[in-house]
Amino acid sequence: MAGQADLTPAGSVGEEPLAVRLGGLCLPNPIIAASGTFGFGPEYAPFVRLSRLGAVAVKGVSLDPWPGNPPPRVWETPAGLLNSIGLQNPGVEVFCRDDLPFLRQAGTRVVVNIIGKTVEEYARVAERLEREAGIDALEVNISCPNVKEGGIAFGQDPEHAALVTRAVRAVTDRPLIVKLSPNVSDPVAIAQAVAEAGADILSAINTVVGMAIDLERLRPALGAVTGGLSGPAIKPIALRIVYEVSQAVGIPVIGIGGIETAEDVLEFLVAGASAVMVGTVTFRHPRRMEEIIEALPALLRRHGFRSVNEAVGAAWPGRSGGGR
Amino acid sequence: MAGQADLTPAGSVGEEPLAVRLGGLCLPNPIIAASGTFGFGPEYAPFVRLSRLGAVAVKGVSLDPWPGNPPPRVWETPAGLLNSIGLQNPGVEVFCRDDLPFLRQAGTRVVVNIIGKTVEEYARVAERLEREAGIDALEVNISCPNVKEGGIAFGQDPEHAALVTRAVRAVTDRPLIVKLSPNVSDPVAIAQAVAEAGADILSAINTVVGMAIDLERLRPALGAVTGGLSGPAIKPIALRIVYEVSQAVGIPVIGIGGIETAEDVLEFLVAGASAVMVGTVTFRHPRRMEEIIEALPALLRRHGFRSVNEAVGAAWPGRSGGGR
Amino acid sequence: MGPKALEVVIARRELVAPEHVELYFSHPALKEAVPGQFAHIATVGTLRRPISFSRIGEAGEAAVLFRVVGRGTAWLAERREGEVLDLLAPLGRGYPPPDPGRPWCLVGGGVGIPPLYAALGKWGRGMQSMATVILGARTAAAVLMADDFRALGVEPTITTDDGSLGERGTVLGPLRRWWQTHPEGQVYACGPTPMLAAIARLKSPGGRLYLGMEQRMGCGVGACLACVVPAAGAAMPPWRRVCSDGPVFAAEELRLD
Amino acid sequence: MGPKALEVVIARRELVAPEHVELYFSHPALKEAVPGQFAHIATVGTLRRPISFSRIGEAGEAAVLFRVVGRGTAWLAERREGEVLDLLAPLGRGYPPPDPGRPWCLVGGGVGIPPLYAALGKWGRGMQSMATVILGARTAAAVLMADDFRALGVEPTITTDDGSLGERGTVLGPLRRWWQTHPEGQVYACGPTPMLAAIARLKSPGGRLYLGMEQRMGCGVGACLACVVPAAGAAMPPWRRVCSDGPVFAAEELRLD
Ligand SMILES: Cc1cc2nc3c(=O)[nH]c(=O)nc-3n(C[C@H](O)[C@H](O)[C@H](O)COP(=O)(O)OP(=O)(O)OC[C@H]3O[C@@H](n4cnc5c(N)ncnc54)[C@H](O)[C@@H]3O)c2cc1C
Ligand SMILES: Cc1cc2nc3c(=O)[nH]c(=O)nc-3n(C[C@H](O)[C@H](O)[C@H](O)COP(=O)(O)OP(=O)(O)OC[C@H]3O[C@@H](n4cnc5c(N)ncnc54)[C@H](O)[C@@H]3O)c2cc1C
Ligand SMILES: Cc1cc2nc3c(=O)[nH]c(=O)nc-3n(C[C@H](O)[C@H](O)[C@H](O)COP(=O)(O)O)c2cc1C
Ligand SMILES: Cc1cc2nc3c(=O)[nH]c(=O)nc-3n(C[C@H](O)[C@H](O)[C@H](O)COP(=O)(O)O)c2cc1C
Ligand code: FES
Ligand code: FES
Repeated sequence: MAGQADLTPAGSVGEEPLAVRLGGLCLPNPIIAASGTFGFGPEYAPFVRLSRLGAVAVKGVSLDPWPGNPPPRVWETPAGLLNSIGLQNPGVEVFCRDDLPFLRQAGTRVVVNIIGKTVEEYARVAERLEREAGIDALEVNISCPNVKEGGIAFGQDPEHAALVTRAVRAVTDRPLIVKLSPNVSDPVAIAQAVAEAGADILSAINTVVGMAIDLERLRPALGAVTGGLSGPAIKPIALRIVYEVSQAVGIPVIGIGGIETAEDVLEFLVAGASAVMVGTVTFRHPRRMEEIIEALPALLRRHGFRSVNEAVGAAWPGRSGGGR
Repeated sequence: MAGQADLTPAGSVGEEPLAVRLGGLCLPNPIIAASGTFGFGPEYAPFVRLSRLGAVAVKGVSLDPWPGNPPPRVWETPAGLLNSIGLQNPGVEVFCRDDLPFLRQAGTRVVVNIIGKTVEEYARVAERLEREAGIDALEVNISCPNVKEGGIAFGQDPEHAALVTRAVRAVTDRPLIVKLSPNVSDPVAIAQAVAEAGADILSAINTVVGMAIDLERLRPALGAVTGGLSGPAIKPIALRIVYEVSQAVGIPVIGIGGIETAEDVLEFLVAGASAVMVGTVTFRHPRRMEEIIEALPALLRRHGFRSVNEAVGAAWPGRSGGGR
Repeated sequence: MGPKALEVVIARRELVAPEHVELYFSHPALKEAVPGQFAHIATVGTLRRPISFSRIGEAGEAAVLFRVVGRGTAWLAERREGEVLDLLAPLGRGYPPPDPGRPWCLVGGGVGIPPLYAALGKWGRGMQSMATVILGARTAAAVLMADDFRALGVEPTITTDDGSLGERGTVLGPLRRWWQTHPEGQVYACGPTPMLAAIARLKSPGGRLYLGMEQRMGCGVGACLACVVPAAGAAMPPWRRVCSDGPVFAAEELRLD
Repeated sequence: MGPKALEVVIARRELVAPEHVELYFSHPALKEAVPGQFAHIATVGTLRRPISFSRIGEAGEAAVLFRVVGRGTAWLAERREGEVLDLLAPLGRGYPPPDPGRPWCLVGGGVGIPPLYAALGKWGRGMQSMATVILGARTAAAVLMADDFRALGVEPTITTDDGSLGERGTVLGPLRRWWQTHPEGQVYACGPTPMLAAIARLKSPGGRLYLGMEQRMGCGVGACLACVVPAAGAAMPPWRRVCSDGPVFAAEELRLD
């Protein structure tokens, strides 16, 4: 609970009930568009007021362009979605030239999600972004395969995860988020390694590895065979990781996974998240993030909380369970 | 694919399209009631003809009685169920005295699921069961915490999993199933270790660790805080593990996780399962296993398969994708 | 005959109080249902919902009366006459037939009231003296089935937390007084667990007390061990299953603290 | 104006063929919809379903015509007049307005036919000569909108796989003949991807060919990169998005093997 004090900016209570401060990252509200589900910003602009969102996390950006996987790249599952986009992106240079300018003037907070296949690649993407204004935080996606070490994902091993974190930390003073993979035996060990290596904030969780069968073709449904499971199906998995990790580390945690309603957000907050990211539900309900932001103040009050900050970790052992 | 030859008993095709042979375990059909969801047999007897099922896997049995966890022990989640029963059971002695006699005369195949907190406990449960007739296979649940090694589950580490498997193998010649946990970084490594240690069959998957928040009480919903997620929500996770493990090991795999329909069963078969276990859906639809058994022959035919055995692994790379 | 998977047609639907609906149906398999037993009803979601019988007739007529608290009961409250319900029923162990010679008191809170009404309906006429009925609720509008009890010839004693009907307070006041005058009496209670625990603490040594318990359920038939409540004594495992050992327990069977 | 989140009321519902339903509605935001654009429709499940406009009127009247293939379209087929649909629309890049001086041929297979009807409805009258329409289907009952085309003054050439109506075979036969006599012609095609690939192989060098593509979609608005098809040339990443770069592409933009 060491991190708890950090999360409560003096005087914020009652004035800005939705405002949150995650280490050095200050947001008007805790609702962040999740990486990969919100493009680079303009795609959803016809439907969503970007300035209303707590922040926008862009699609993962790598040093060179990545092709991603062959289609089909999505498949519906019970209360969920499998995707195998494969981190397609045009590379950091094109991102800075074509996409950042729009984001800079959109009036929102910008989180750039970065990816790489070697430790050096991650660092070089971060380095390149240092030259750009209008970026509020970096989010390091450690679910990428480490090509130098036989392809095991960086996020599946505490040491690899720490290596990436240290390398990015060395080149940036921006708030540094590291995004945890759920596909591990011990998420807390990864979280602790990454926090020690200099992460300011954790986000959890990325998608859960899964697959589907297309019975029409009697083949794996996705072009890439396996994919990442998201949506309400994974909410219990995400809540458990947020609950355990947030108690084990002294830094704020952003909760992600299957959030569809303001109630879901409150569940993540009381489990220990200081903010949340919202992904898959946007595909069906582009305005849902704004609706959640609108509903949250009354919901907090109904449960006896005067602010988001008060709710954070209210379900932890030893906490009173809220203001009631 | 080495195991594939094993799975096709000569002459079975066309005669008994649903019959399967998993190593030494012969079943009239591939539908097995999953451990923990079907009690010790008599509970569902008013609703289900036990003799129609491929087999019944009983609730996990330990050396001494286990108390299990404080209630609440179940919680609904989107397309899923969290449970924290905590392996409550009366111990192997009471099981043999009170429960086995019913199962022996029920006309079904009996799989006894065994649990322990040390390697020795697993072995001693298996040893005790050697003295009893009417048991068709043992299923070793390696999701239990290893109390001697700081509580990490046996199933989360290849060496621990192999130790348990070897210890049980040493005391029984019965078909030996080892049930894999999905809560690991590398399920294939566990599967290979267990197969090498003498397992005849693998079953996959056990539940996925998760939790829920009760917003009324602002507390973890389950008495034990975390629990195991089952039901359709985890089907994509299970399919991926079955697909990868069945190709990596030379022994048959029983698929488990979110099966609700005959189509779900076929998905697991073509992904590489040689049989399946059906759990959570029974709570809502006690007759569903029988309905699946009734629907399966026509479904197999519609997809061009003359038998269950022909469908096994049809979606693997290099396979034709079935008889069409 | 035992429990069965049943499809029943809703013969009647009644809004009995705000947020409280009673659905009537009948099926020959329900002829032998015992008050205190329940139906495990398929609604929405992964699990069925357990609801006690509020009425049990001799020809298999039955009803369930429930409060809308979440998704499942909301769905159930929208069902209309002629629609089909999918039940597992009758499940569990109901109340034992009362000893006709002993004074009998039925104490119910909220949606714990309906199974007690079923008990009085089935056994009331066979008793040597009229039963005492004590009904508690948060507020007047939530007092259930008072007129049904009256139709059986009993004027219920009513308590409400807010004093909007009957005595202000809980059922504990009237029950304490009853037990003082009927120390050998038999009490059938049903309601929220804290209320039942408090009732158990009041029990007179010579009396009998049967409690209708609630717990979150999985299977409803005794297979999954979800629905446990703490057992009295040194039993190991130290639990009883509400769905199949109960829902009705003699107070001595449980640890209620 | 661009795409919007719309709630539209179903004004009319028609079963146009076995398993094929057309739903009519209108909304001012649809005034500017272009044939080939689509609506992303909330049904059941995690994702919306993309369906092309089958009709586009000048005052925002529109329709979608779809085949029931799974859960989402089954749900949609059960909607009735007066019910509300939740759309994101109009989405994507539709067909370009045809060159009025060039011969024009519309080639559709199955549920690829409706957007071509919308195209003829919008641009047919402005052409210097009557368009040629070639409609393919598995069997007679699945030939869609033939009478609608006739009402616009065009007698469609029909092919069926089983020969139950028109020429036996696929649209490729009539199209090959058309292109031989109209080598500079412009062809608007829509249908299953293998059919479109075959059509692209027939293309005469001097002609123009626009293809309405399908792919499994996530967002429908260009954000998720789910809906890609292979791009021609050396583009990196080597894909185009069906939802926002398409669904209509000039044949030269794609790699169709
Ligand atoms: C033996 C028994 C008899 C009951 N009889 C009645 C009755 O006659 N009338 C009545 O109104 N209610 C009764 N209940 C309570 C009733 O089961 C719940 O109100 C109902 O399950 C709520 O479902 P929901 O989907 O609306 O609520 P949700 O909160 O959305 O349900 C989520 C899950 O929790 C379970 N749950 C929620 N509340 C309870 C509860 N109090 N007890 C057990 N499980 C719960 C649900 O079954 C479901 O699995 C009884 C419960 C038990 C155990
Ligand atoms: C741009 C575009 C325009 C389309 N226009 C029409 C039309 O005018 N009329 C018509 O009948 N159909 C059209 N389709 C196909 C239509 O989208 C699918 O038939 C529909 O999504 C099937 O949904 P379902 O839930 O019934 O099927 P299910 O198979 O249960 O759907 C499961 C998932 O797969 C997706 N899916 C299934 N088939 C297709 C497909 N062929 N293309 C894309 N996604 C698919 C669904 O959207 C859903 O996400 C179009 C598709 C695209 C991409
Ligand atoms: C289509 C899709 C693409 C995604 N791409 C990325 C990505 O590029 N980088 C990343 O860190 N996470 C990515 N994610 C994961 C999401 O950011 C999020 O962690 C996950 O979807 C769980 O949240 P949800 O259930 O709200 O969708 C992607 C998810 C989806 C569905
Ligand atoms: C209530 C409950 C109790 C369970 N108990 C056991 C158990 O004792 N031993 C075991 O190996 N698996 C146990 N499981 C796991 C199931 O056997 C099965 O692996 C899992 O539920 C996934 O299948 P399903 O989605 O069909 O339920 C239990 C599952 C549930 C829901
Ligand atoms: S609900 Fe399964 S044992 Fe009671
Ligand atoms: S469907 Fe998301 S980019 Fe096309």
